[in-house]
Amino acid sequence: MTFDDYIYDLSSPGRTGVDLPEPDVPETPIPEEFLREELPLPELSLPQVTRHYLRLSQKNYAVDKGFYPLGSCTMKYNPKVNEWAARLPGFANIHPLQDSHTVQGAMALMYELQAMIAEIAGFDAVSLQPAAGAHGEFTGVLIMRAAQLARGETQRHKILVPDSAHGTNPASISMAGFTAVEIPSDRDGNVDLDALKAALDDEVIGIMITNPNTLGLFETHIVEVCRLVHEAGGLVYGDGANLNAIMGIVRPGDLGIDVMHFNLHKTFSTPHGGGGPGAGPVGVTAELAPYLPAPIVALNDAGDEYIWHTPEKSIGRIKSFYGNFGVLVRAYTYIKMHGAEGLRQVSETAVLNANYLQARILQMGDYPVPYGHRFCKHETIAQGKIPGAEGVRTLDIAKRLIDYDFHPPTIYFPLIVSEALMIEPTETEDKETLDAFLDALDRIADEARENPELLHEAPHHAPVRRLDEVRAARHPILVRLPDPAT
Amino acid sequence: MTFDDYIYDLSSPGRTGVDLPEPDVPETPIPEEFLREELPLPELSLPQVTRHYLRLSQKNYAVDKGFYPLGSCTMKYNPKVNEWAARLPGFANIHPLQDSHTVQGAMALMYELQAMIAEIAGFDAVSLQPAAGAHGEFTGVLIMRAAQLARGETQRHKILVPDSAHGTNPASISMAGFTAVEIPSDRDGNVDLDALKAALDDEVIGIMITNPNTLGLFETHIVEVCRLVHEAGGLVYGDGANLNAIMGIVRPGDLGIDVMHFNLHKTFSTPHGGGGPGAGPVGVTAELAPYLPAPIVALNDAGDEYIWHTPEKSIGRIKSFYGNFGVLVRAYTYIKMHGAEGLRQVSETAVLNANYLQARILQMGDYPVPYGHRFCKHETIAQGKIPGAEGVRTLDIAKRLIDYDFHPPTIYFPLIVSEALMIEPTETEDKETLDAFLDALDRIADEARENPELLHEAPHHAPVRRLDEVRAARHPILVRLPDPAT
Amino acid sequence: MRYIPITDDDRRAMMEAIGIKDIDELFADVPAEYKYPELNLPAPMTEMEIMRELDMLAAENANLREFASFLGAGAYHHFVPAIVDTIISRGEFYTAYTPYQPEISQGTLQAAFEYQSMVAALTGMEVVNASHYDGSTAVAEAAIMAVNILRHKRRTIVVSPTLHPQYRQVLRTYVQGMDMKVIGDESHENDFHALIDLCDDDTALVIVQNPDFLGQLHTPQEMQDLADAVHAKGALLAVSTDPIALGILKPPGQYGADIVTAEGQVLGNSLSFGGPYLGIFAFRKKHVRKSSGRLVGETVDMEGKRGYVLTLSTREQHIRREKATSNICSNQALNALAAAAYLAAMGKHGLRKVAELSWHKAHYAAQQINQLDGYEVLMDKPFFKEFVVQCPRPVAEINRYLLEEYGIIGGYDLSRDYPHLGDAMLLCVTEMNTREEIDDLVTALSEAQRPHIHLNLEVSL
Amino acid sequence: MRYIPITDDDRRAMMEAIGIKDIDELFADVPAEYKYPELNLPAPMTEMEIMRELDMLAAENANLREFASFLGAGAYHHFVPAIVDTIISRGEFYTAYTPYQPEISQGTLQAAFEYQSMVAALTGMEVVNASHYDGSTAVAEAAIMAVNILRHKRRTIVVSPTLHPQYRQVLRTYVQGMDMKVIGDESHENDFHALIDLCDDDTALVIVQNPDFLGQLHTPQEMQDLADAVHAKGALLAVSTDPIALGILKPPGQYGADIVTAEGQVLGNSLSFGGPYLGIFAFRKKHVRKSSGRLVGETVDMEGKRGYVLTLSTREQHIRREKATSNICSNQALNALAAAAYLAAMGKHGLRKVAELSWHKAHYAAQQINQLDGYEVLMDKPFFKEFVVQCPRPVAEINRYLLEEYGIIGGYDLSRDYPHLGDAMLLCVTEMNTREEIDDLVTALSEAQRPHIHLNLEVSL
Ligand SMILES: Cc1ncc(COP(=O)(O)O)c(C=O)c1O
Ligand SMILES: Cc1ncc(COP(=O)(O)O)c(C=O)c1O
Repeated sequence: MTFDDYIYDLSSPGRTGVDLPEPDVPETPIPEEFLREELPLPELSLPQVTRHYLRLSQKNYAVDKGFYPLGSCTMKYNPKVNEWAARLPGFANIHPLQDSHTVQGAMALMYELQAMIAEIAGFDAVSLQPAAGAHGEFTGVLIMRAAQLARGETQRHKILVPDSAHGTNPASISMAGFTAVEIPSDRDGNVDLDALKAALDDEVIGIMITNPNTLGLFETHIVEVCRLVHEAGGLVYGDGANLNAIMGIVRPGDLGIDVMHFNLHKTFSTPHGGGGPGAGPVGVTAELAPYLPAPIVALNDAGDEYIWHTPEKSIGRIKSFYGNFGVLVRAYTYIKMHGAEGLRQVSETAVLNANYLQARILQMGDYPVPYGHRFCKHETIAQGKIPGAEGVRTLDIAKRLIDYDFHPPTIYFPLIVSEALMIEPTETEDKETLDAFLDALDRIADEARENPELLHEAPHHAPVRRLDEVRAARHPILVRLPDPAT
Repeated sequence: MTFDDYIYDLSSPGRTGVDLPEPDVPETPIPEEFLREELPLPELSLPQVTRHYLRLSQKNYAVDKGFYPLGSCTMKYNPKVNEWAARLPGFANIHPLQDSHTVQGAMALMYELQAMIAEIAGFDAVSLQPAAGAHGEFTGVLIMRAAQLARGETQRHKILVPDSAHGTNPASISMAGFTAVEIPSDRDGNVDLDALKAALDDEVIGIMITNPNTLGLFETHIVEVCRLVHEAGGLVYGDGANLNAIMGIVRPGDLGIDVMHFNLHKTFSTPHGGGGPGAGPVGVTAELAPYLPAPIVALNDAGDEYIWHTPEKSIGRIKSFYGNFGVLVRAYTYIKMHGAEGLRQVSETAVLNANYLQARILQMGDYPVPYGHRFCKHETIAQGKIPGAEGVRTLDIAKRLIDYDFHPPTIYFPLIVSEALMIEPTETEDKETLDAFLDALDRIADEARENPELLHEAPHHAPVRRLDEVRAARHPILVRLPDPAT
Repeated sequence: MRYIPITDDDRRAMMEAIGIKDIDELFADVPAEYKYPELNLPAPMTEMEIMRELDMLAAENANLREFASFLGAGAYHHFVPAIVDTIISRGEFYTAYTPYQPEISQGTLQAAFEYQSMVAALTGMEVVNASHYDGSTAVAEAAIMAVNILRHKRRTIVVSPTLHPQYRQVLRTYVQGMDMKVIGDESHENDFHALIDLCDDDTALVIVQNPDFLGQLHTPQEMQDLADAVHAKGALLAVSTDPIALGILKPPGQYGADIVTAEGQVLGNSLSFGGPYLGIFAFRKKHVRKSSGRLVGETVDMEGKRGYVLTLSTREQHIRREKATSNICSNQALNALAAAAYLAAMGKHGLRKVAELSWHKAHYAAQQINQLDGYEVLMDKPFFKEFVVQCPRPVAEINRYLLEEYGIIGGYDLSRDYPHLGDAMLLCVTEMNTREEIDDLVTALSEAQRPHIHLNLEVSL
Repeated sequence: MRYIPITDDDRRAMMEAIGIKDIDELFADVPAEYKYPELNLPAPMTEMEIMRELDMLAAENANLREFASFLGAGAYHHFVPAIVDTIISRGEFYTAYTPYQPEISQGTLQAAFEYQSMVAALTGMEVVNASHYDGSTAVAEAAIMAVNILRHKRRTIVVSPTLHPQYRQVLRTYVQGMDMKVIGDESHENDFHALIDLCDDDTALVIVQNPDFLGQLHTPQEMQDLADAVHAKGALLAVSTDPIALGILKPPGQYGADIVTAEGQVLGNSLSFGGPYLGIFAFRKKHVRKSSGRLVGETVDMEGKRGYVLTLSTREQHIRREKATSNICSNQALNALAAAAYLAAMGKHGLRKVAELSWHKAHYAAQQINQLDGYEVLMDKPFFKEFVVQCPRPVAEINRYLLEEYGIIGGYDLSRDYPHLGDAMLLCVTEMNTREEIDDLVTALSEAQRPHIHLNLEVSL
């Protein structure tokens, strides 16, 4: 089919998709020396462009298409009113450097969003600038260090991270110039308190902790953890990726967390976009507020105008302008539509759905649930170790789920659970869907025992069959341009 | 898969997609006697609704997906800027009964569109009110009759229609209360002049003629036809469905046509919407202008304000308000983007594409082209009579084209060509696509000879296999509601 | 250029394949004296330029996202959730044609079938077609269908004076060439009893509206009595209704209607200055073969899998030509899809809520206005979301005041269609009107009645 | 409620399956003293209500569809054809996650691969990653990458003073915890020669911008000379550029850049008050294993059919954790898709035209302004679409006049970042500015210089 072609293969010399007007001003010659000879972009018609992307899009799975229980990613429904909101000309077509008098509506929205996030999570101040969760982590780590440097504690350089942590946590620590020190988890999936105590010394900047953690479990000793870290002069960073489990249930700030990022693209329903854009605002205690990246939105003294404010000891600017505003508009819309009661219902339902899956998987008996003795929060972890089907791996199970028209769960993460299947249903799924997914797991377990080849060769019903990832990495083809001769 | 379900099967008691606010006014009780007991609508969540329609949509073929050479339908590309335009709040959110002072922008657009359509086709006045082509035909027929009645010619009641005409032509005549009289076509696909002369008498209101006609051919004797009809006291109705072939080439009004409708959803790129909405404005000569349906947009005497105007002898109102305004906005956008030169290029290319297909099909030799001795205009007619594959019918060929990822042409129309395949490529297709389509035709001819079963059972690669239409008509199931008990 | 992908090289190659040297050869059959007219059209604009122009044209209109409005009279400002536009904006839906090839049109077909079913549920009828142009042409086609059902032996249509005035005009336009009569609306006093009295051997159909054009409601009992009387006279009954009202009110299918029509714009379609809208058309199953319009039916494919097809097409123009039940071809399919998406998204609870909110707000507004000096709300019958207010001065003047001083778009001026009501306006209140807007309206009306108020003729937007 | 489909019956059944009587049991591990805080949030709003509120909030901003603007300085008002939003609005694209399961993510993956290829073509580089957060973080990550490439043996970054001031701030924020130095922009007089002189054994990377922040262009020869000199010192060269300019200008890949970064917003992304934007990041193939960010590679499936996968992930945090080349995870995938759709739709001819129009219009504006009394355009170097105007009075005052009297959003006030330029503004002109707007600007500027003009502090929108 012509339509499945690579974009350059559709090109033909002389075609244009979009015409532009002729200059309405006298022309000024462009000095020869600056000019490029070739501009090897494709030449397509708009009908071609339209069909190309429509056909590509149909090769994607998406939340708008079906169940996407990707653990740690909170693939909830993305409300369409969010999209409408972000495209309002008064939001989409304003320049970040306009005089603040001309953008008071946008600044009001940001101001209120700062306040709402602070309230939901129990912090005193919020910066909306970070562009994603990892960016928020990095920001938070810089804030922690800046605060300690201000106290003169130059010797601190280590940050503790539970072994269940998301990869961005240690990576953010390194990127900020510090040393990540891994802390093991105990049998119940909590941070091992003894190991923590042993690791705490005056070189420790603090801990980065995810709660509920990436095992889907509430850190039972979270208050104790915070207390211990604080006693050692450290600070507690909370990875807020899992906030969807605890809104209206408990506020991380109340538990002793000092600084935390929020993934608006998880908890607050902004779309993931195939890998972004997200937004990773950071909330902090009053003590850390002066270190937030600049600028944030403040009210002037008279209380009648929004202004840009640089916190006194700001770590600086973490990206240009003010953050992913279009994403902020969507999150604002979502939070305002929910209110306190609605957000609590979100979390309660997300946790109910996850525990329902966990309970039924336990009953099924085909997939070990390593922490099945505890209630989980927003996600549960099973293992792709089907009794009687030893040759079958989690990867096979995941690929086979595709044939049942589901997106597979997150696999092989967290690293401390072997053959992990990390399942996060979110609150926007209905029971019929959860039941159908459980059915599929059940049938796949039978298939694994009876016909393992079926799984090894899965998916059978997808736009392509299993892809050769090794080849891609060994001989990377990262760009394909037409031969300049042609 | 749960998602392919029928909408009521997704319903579960207590679900709501959209919440509404509580009343902000004191409530007024609704008298018991008015209240319905049951409201058997489905109860769904928004995620369900989203997925249901996304999945349904993916089962459609569409111009945005690929080649859709449906003869007589002008399935050209639907520009996305049209969609943007129609959704501007100043167009989408205005009420038709607002004071005309508050909708001058919308009226200006309509005024200019009336003028542009008149100019393109050579008429003196245009009404934008009819909602589709057939609606325009009906309007036109009423206008013709009204004009003759005004002349006192009460005896006229017959309208001539070439046998190649679209079904709406005779249907519109009957619906208006008149008698359709069929005129045969000659060997060259033109109206048979002798038959026409024989049929013309003082009972004839006029003729409805399509030019280029539905054989894709320009009526060679069109000027003569108009003259003959006029001489007999009749009027000439032009079916403008095929205007895409002649913009900037010739103006129907110049040829002697008195009244004509335009399918904005064909020629002027407004989307077909899966069967509507369209728009079928009607253009008329100065003589017929007083009969146009009311209201039309006029300039006031001072020339500074748009007003609603009722033509003096108007046949009346043909639908509520002013026509399918949202469709008019799209057509306006398209025409303004093309101008005189652009429209001519559209027609020249549409005709070039059709003749290219015709020439190549003739060369191929597998599909007879009954009027292949003439150049066609925007479309060409082949026949599904593959030499050496007598058991294969046009329907089989059409269904097999689906397997090649093309939408089939119009089939079994016009009625005067047996086993017709009516192919209209339009100007928005590229040569690569035309060539791929020709290839498919070629391969299908081979398949038809070698493996006719393959065609009889086609399509093989579609969301469903060939459907039982007889069963649907014999035992019609037109509605399916859940059992009231459940 | 624009949307044309044929390059110069392509053109050359294609001309060669055709065997021509010049495109003009393809147009040899066009009379030379008329060929290549100079079209006097504005110079072509690029997408960038047209967007700017359209932005400006659109900004010249007072739109209802910026202005409070109390206009109804056949086109209504109801809430449209964002999901509706998301759905109808899918290229697969809006750039498809009529689903003549069912195997690759199951999206359109199933959605249409679901539309038929949901609207059947809403109206209480057995069959619903997949759309007419709008509420007015649905009424006109109902008249033609009734005459067909009664084998052309009865040719008079009796219409209520409270059927939408434009619908009555359209009906008369439609039947002007046929040997048919339209009576009943000569006098504004023609109530149901008078209409029944008008019925005779020639009466094919009685058409009433409920809630009627003036917003008033007839009780289900009155409606049933009407239906019984009409049927006793050998005629059929068509009811034009408001689909939103059916969120709470007993549907016409439950009180004897043979045909139910409605303006479906209210179900998820934007106001869009009067179109495209949606003609809803429902009827009893026994009349299906005489019915106009497209029908989608359920069937199975070769492998027994459920699927949907256009069916009973032998009634339609493309098969039956001059004997077809109607000439309709393109209809309002995408608007019907919007309605289906709307009904699916709102569901049972949402639609009920919309109806209740409209009811409560309209009644609150009516009560407040009725207390104003100089204004009187006509309340001899219950009403739904619209009601008539008799005013102390011409409605045009009052509306001008509302717009200029309060940015409020007032009600529909009834003086032309219903002169017997004097200076009267038809006000419409829906869930989209906040209490604040209503209170502003009341204040504005009370001010507008004072004759000393100066009125500017110019409206500045 | 809202987007939650679990009904009361479902909830009961599920609780039973779990074996709990109350949802609270699921939260038994949450410290009781902190449980169920009263959140002081605004009352929930329905979709209908929030749409109204958002409409009002948005209307409080002066948007560029209504106001002419000459603001640039890192965010640009370029034309976005409607097709771009059509594409990125497809649910299959925007509601997908990172394509971890390639078999059902070929849409995202192929589109990203095509983005990589088209941006490689545009920049003249060999590899492009599938996005950073924006132009500023791309610069910061370039610095980190250079240090990694040079195995941490060199730790000084030399930056030009005409690199975007915010980018320099972000760079400093990023490296504050590392043992790294950022120098070069202390003096506004540090031209290329000065920067080269600053390079020593510790210099890892030199970062310059071209066209630079003040709009000025360095010739390909100057750039090549710089590259050669930098390389001779054992350091790498990063160039931050404007993708639109590359529609006509020789790309950095052709004059020796090792890393090319850019703000990709200009490629089909709306201004959106500063984000989400697109960090473009391109580099030489030999550095690929030290590079940050996501990469899509071509491969084949089991049946030999071409397909695309995320590749070289061993550089990334989810595999390599603390040893990763960057912490980036979510990036700006959808903005990259918009850029790809934009490049595909504009194509070779369209992008060139956009660049030419910007050039011609900017130069026309500069010439007109330069003729005004009191204003002087700095033109010591050629410029692309931005240029510096020295003004007769503070820029803030002039801008206020432009806005109030002409509805024009003026240029960027340089007085804070480049005080040595005095009262200077950076004006930006693109294809979106009509000649009429430019002429209005010129008129307005000429009026604004007259000191007697009264200035209101309040802006009314
Ligand atoms: C637990 C956790 N932390 C951090 C992140 C990083 O967030 P982002 O992708 O927004 O950078 C993720 C994302 O998957 C996560 O799941
Ligand atoms: C030749 C011709 N005439 C009339 C019509 C009817 O137009 P519409 O579908 O807009 O009513 C068509 C539509 O296919 C047509 O092809």
